[in-house]
Amino acid sequence: MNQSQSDAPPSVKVLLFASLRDQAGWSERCIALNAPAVQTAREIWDQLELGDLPQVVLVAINQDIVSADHPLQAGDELAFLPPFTGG
Amino acid sequence: MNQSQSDAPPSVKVLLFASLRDQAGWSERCIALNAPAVQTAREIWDQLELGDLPQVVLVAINQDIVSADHPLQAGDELAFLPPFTGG
Amino acid sequence: MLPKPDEVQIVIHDQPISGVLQLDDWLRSQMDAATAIFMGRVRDVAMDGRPLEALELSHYPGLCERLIEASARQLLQHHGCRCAFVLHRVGRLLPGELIVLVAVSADRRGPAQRCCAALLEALKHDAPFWKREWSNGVGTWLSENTPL
Amino acid sequence: MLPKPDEVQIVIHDQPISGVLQLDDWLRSQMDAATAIFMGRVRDVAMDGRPLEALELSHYPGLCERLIEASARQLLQHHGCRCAFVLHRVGRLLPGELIVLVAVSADRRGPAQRCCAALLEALKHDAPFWKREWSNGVGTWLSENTPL
Repeated sequence: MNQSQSDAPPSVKVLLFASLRDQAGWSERCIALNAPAVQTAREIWDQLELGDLPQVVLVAINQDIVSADHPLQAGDELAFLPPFTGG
Repeated sequence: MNQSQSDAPPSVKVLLFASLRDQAGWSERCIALNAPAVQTAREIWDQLELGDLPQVVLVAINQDIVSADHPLQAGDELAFLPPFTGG
Repeated sequence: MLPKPDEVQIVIHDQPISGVLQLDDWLRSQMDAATAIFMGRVRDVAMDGRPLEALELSHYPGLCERLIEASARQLLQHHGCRCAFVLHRVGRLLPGELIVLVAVSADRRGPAQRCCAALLEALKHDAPFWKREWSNGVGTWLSENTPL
Repeated sequence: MLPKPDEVQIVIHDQPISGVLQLDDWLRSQMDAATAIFMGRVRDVAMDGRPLEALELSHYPGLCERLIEASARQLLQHHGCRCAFVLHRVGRLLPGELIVLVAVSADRRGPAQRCCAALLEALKHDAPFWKREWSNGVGTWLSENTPL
């Protein structure tokens, strides 16, 4: 998924869900990476200007639950997930 | 259900179920009471010549589970029930 | 608060039945948030491991329904549940056929699940049903239930 | 022994559904002796006690199914069960509508009941679903599940 060879600027797709979506006013956004520096999920969150990343919010990269300090690659799908309330 | 005022000889209806039915070769029988003496369920069982009343066999009189030493009245329905294996 | 009379429904059925339509009807008769259900079907092996041809189920009509109803009411009250549905087969059953369906509804999932499990045990231990296994044309009355 | 791939079936559905026909199909797809089922429906009151107009359910497609499948396989193996079926609604649900159906089959009733209860908890706590309650035209995201 590393697109650094392509013409498009390196970026990640950010997904918000449920209350985070309402808070931000959007559900999906393309966020540019500051290549060549490696950025973490938490650093991307901080760019969103939604306050501190709540401890209860889970992070998924490419549909795997990971730590908020997981590094991102261009083309990744990064999702921020409020506490689950299904079932 | 006391029929002592009627012309029929005083009796009880005895029901057997499951393995007891196979052992005896019958499922329902009318058994005369030796009136005026009061007889218990156990005493009726002993008349059936099926051996000692097994401890695991339950006794029901008129569709109530009772002790084997419960006295009978003419017209009662007396049932002997092997251990339950439903569900 | 004691359950009202129509909150326990008991059906003893002598023909093959999937149970699903009856379950659907019962579910539509109430609106509780949580429903726990158990369905038991005939195995294809006997207790001793031989292939099972059929399972014969008999019961004591009248007393059977009364004892199930008493157990269900007591358990609904004990667990704080609302409605119970019991469907039990009698007669000659083939492997794969439904033997028993127990459903319990409540406002919360925990009580519904615990009451459903307890009512199933009551059906196995406190209701006058008897099973006979048929293998190679020979019938054997079971002396006890399968373990939990 | 790990369950084979077709032993876990997951359906995320966005329209009203009683779940009973889907349950029937799934039951016919296997012949296990014991099946424990749980069905959850929308309450008519919100968490704060007000009348509930609707319950909105959203999920993270893809990750949601993958996490449910992983939980189901792990729990089937842990409890010694055979097959699992999960049906979960998303979208706008009215009071009384089915939210979730969980079914687990096994050779014995105890494992089926325990695994079904555990899989329901996994759905509530480990799968990316979110509920929003609507009362008087105002939507409120739930911050936690109903207690057991």
